[in-house]
Amino acid sequence: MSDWNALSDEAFRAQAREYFEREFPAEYKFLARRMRWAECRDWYQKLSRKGWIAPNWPIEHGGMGLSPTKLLIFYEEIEHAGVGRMPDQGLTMVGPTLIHFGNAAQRAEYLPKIIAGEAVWCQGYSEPNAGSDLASLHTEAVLDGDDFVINGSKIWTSMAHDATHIYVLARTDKQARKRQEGISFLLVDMKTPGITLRTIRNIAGHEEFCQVFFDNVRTPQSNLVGELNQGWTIAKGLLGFERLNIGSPRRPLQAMEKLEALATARGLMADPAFVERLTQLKLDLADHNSLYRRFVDQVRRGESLGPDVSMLKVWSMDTYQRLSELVLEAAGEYGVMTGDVDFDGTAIDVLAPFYNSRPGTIYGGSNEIQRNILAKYVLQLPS
Amino acid sequence: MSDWNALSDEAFRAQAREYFEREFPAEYKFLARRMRWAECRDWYQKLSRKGWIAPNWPIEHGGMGLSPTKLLIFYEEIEHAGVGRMPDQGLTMVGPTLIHFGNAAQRAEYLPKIIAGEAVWCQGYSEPNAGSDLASLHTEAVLDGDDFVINGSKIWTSMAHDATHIYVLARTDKQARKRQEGISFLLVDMKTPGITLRTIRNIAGHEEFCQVFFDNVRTPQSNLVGELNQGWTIAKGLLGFERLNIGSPRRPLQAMEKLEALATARGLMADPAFVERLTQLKLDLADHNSLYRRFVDQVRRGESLGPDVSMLKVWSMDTYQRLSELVLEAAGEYGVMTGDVDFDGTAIDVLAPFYNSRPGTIYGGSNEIQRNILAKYVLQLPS
Amino acid sequence: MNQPDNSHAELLAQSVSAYVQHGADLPRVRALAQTQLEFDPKQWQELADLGWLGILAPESCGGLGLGLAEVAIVAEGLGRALTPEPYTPVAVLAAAILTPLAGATLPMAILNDLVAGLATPVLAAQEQADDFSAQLVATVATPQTGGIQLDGVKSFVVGAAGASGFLVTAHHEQEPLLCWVPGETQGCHVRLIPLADGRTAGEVRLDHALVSEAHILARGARVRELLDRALDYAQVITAAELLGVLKKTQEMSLEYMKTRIQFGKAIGSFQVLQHRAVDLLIQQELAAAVLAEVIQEMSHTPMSVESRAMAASRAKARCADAALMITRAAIQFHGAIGFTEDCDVGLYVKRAMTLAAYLGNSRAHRQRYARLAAVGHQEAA
Amino acid sequence: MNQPDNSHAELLAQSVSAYVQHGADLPRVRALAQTQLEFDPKQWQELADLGWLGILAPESCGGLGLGLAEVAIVAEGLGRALTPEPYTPVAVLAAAILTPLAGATLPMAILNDLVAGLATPVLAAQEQADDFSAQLVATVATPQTGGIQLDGVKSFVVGAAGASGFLVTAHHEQEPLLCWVPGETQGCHVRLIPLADGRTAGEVRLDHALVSEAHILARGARVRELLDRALDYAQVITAAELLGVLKKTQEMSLEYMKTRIQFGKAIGSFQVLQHRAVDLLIQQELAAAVLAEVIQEMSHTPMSVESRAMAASRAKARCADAALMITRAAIQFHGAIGFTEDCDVGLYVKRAMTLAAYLGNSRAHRQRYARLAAVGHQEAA
Repeated sequence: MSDWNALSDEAFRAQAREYFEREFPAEYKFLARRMRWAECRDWYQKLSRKGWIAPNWPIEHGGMGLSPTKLLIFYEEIEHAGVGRMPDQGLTMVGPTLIHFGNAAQRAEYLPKIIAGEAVWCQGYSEPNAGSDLASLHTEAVLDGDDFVINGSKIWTSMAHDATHIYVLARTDKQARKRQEGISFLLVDMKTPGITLRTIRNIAGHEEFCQVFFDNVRTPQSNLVGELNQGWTIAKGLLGFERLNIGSPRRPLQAMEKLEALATARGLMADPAFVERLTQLKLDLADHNSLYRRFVDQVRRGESLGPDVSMLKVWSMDTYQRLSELVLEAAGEYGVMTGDVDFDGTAIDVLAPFYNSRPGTIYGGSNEIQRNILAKYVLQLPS
Repeated sequence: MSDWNALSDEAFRAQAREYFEREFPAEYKFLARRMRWAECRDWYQKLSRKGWIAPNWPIEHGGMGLSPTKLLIFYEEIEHAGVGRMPDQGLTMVGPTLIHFGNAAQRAEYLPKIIAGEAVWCQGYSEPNAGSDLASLHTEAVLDGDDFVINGSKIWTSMAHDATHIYVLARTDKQARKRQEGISFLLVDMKTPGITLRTIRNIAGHEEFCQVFFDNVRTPQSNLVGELNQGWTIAKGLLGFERLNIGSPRRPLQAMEKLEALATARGLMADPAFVERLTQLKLDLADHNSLYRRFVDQVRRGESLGPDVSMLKVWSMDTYQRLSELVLEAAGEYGVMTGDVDFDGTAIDVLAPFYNSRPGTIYGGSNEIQRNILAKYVLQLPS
Repeated sequence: MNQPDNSHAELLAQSVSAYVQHGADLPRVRALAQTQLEFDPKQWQELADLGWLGILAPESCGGLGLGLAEVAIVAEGLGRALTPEPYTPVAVLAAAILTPLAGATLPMAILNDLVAGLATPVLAAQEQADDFSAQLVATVATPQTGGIQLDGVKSFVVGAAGASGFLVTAHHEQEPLLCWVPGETQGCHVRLIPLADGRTAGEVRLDHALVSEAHILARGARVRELLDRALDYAQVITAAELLGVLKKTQEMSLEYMKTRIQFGKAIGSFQVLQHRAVDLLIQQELAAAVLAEVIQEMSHTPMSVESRAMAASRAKARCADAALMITRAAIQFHGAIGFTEDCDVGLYVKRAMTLAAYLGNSRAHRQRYARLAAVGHQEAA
Repeated sequence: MNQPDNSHAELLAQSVSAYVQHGADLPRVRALAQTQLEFDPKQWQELADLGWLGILAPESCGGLGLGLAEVAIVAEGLGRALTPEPYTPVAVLAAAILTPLAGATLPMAILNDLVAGLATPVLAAQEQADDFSAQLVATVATPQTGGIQLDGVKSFVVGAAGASGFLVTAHHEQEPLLCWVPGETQGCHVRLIPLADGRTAGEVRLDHALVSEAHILARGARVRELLDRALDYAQVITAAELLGVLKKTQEMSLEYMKTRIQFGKAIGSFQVLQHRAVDLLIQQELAAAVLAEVIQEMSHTPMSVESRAMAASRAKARCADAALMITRAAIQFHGAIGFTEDCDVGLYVKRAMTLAAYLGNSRAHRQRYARLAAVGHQEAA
């Protein structure tokens, strides 16, 4: 394992660029949808073997331990090369959670499997009709011998049809005084009997989400993360990681790559009115990077994330949407053609950023909810 | 009195342009602040003699009875010639109110004086600390013999220091069940003993507002408009006129005139990025005209204005502010110089639209309040 | 153009309302990606039977000889109903080109068939992206024994999937021509490109396509005049379709906001969502006001070519922007459900997008408006 | 530039905080329109005594020889305090020009006096509006008996009201010169133009202004280098001042929102106002993050002239936009009271405006950024 942080930024960028461009399978470059596990397993494991699968994890757990600046370079090069989005819940959510809240046995069991690509995780949070009101959950888990027995259903579970494991928030004390109390955080193997799936097509026609049904699903007590009935604390900690992840500049960067390619292909870089708007967005993204580095630095120093991390998510997803809308506008009549459109030899799926950027203001707590959180906990405005 | 509506639009525009450009005193053209009565009395009375002082009033009361299209042309030419804003509460508020809610004696007494410029009105609505919560008013009027005796104070009264009369909302029944009940609408001569004034300088340093104090001020019962304790109904009707007035394209037009003059003087019309933004605002204004005509037509057909007129005010003042902000941006380093700035022979006060456009989103019920009204009464959203 | 006849307008509004209520188009639209049935002959015949295809066409061709106001009522309804058939391309754009030519035999015959639902002529004039005025004509017309040979490629031909033939622009030496090219003409190849809303745009390739001399419908400066007028009409009526789309979407959002409960309250009680809905209401009302005024102006006021184009651009730009804003916001209002294929909102989002791009997006229309305004400004100065 | 010394930074932060708390500048600023005392020698001496004028200047001139990070701490505080004195023009812009020249006698003497508060040199380079890089130099330097004669007009000289003299750019034949022109030089006329915040910008007219040969501080390409670096510094430090202005204003708004009651509730409980305040918070945090990063880069990373300019533009553009947004919103949050002269908000609005325009507004900086990015792009390709 190298100390990537010791390299100069330029050298690190050059290595990453060269590697991604050479090694990432051409047929999946700039894919309009998220990659299916079958499509990306090889790539995942190749990255894993190179030691590059977990850029944000500490080195002792198999990560790269990158500094904020290096991490941003890494992301920029991933997007520059058009590397597709893999099922990444294990890397962005479960891993950091187990590192912070799990016990030694859980870390030993699960972290290496995530690094190796042997376990693919999905998130069992939202429930039908609950929307952003996460604490209203009804799925329940009852201790029966050494197992929890789970009943209920989760929805909007991204890529559950490719997952080997799911982490679930379930109600373990129905008598709790407040809705946030009496919830526990459980790990579940997707092969457990009693789990069934229904896939849900998204607006772009892709099977991205699932509803996951739990019918007397048993998971051993050892899969309880943290204390019984204290799951909300973990979920909140996890939300910090989620917001940092959704708040990273990766997705806007992806759209910016497309926008610049499109603008170049359509000769828009000679149009001052377009360049003005592009520049505003470029600065929005550059400044987003600066703010992101601040939060990544905080995590890297071992500090926990406060409610202020919500601002990253709000800005990231708003910027992403604004970028995707300018892509469509810049594409003009091409902006309504589905699939790859050929612009003098450059193939661009102009609709993909538009569709892909829509859910970001909804999931992980809608941007409205994030603003409520910021108003209450950061600005301390009265309710 | 001519039937101006019988003229072609072009002929009417030509007449108005020629007249305003020739007759309006050059020293007051494009004045940065509202005109004081001493400055505009002659002009007011000249317009009155020509029959042009009340473009929106019915002909039978001394108005021009203009069609919506003609009215817009009239306003456009006023702004094109840089005619200053006179104390206009009599024309825009009191007149229409008395026509709708006043009795014959009140109409006979007050309307001709407004037309002749013998009475200058101001508005006694807001009270200290009440803000947009108009119904919270504390000023009270008690019937004593044939007079109401008024005690209390009104604030943010524009140009009260030039007014000969004030219309006042006062509480006449303190036992009323709801805050909106027990309020009456009274007319008061400003020379009445017991009235004192304090002027308030605005952000631009101009004496625009006043606080008006009432200390046992007597006004005859005949100055009660409408029924006793029913003033809220009149106030609401009046708010419709106010919103139509503030919602007219006059003020944004004023800023657009400056913006175009500035852009021409600074060579910005050759900058496609600027032209793109200018065009968006031009269309925002043109489309505003279309919407405004719809409401003016409604008034002209004798229909009363519903809560939907609030949308005109919101759009008008938002557009005005956006225009004023582009003026500053387009002025660059000149955009922070006070007073008239010379742009190769064209003198433009670039800061004036900025300052003048600020209160429009606050007074007459802030834009936030207008949106609340629209949500509740037009969209019928739950509260 | 006739004076507006309120009885016509009322009758039309009633039949349109009945059609929309019936709601038969939505399931068809949802299935488009599978069925490719954007042009359903049965459905088209229904439109013909309702008399809607002939609103602009003269009575001599079986039409109603009415104007933009009436055709806009239908278009707004079809926007609401999300009807995928090419109403505007055929019954407005093609009909408006053919109507002034209806004195001649062939145009009259095509119009007759158009009104009856038997012919679906579609304009194939544009050759380059975003050249929605179809100024650029590289397509060549060469006189040959037996007629005129056409060579060139026409793009962004919306409605091509159901077209019985094409109104094609071409040049012979310096002279512009407008020709009728039946779909079955040898050398006329249509490639369909799928669009976001499940419909298609055609690329019409003319490869030594030979039509008889009699198929030349117009030539010279007349071609430009016909095109300009018809394109302005089609832009305005597309704006009307967009108005239907956006009004219906806003209704769906408001309905959802009143019934969807979160944190124990209807989400429509949250002030932030209320104000957003209000800002969209203002956009809706601006769009409606502009469209009504532009139709009024174009129907009753003598207008220069430039003023007419500016008016059309104003309507298209506002209605397109309002529709995009309202449909995108509808996804957010609906939350996760709004992002699923099952939710109707997505269908409206996509239709708004294709209509907004059709015949020039709002940016292109603002640019045209600015260009024409600058010319007007110089002339006035 | 030295490594950042946290002890220095902490001490500075403490003294700045004490200065801001004292709050003596606000009444002065409010009275500016009457007093015209934007440069109060007593106040200036206090800044000198605090050591703040000499942060950038070398120790050999009595300065601290520190960097942007430390000077930004002071500037942010002065932004908060609304201090009208020309701190950035003198202690950053002029000091950054003079520091690399401090080996020579005259610059060292001026710097010495600057640090002590005895001299207030101000750059007079710009000749045309919005040419904030001062590229254009029509001012002519002509050798004469007894020295160099300068003729030309310099505009937008912020700080001219209190200037003891000017750092003037001029051309002799093709060669650029940088000259020291003491304020009392015959033929040096200053006209003050009032700005929105009660301060002034000077127009410096040089009419046969004669200075000795020894007053030529630099010549040739060195002049451009000195100017570019110092202007970038001054832009970044103006951004820091803006950050102080915007943070203080946001605090005032939040405080008001928590205490002002309407309809029986604190207005800060209304969701629409909460979300607006949050969006402004995000702008504030973006501004702070960008500024911190840019200062870090400019202090510790070897940068090309282009990268340095891009970094400076990024900081200035974001801080200016954030400050304008936050101060304008503050008027709305405060309601009618926010629109009165009596309310402090207006003072912050106006200072934000003048600082945002000083050395290029955000639009100008975005344009410079785009221009330099395009050049970088081409070189990389």
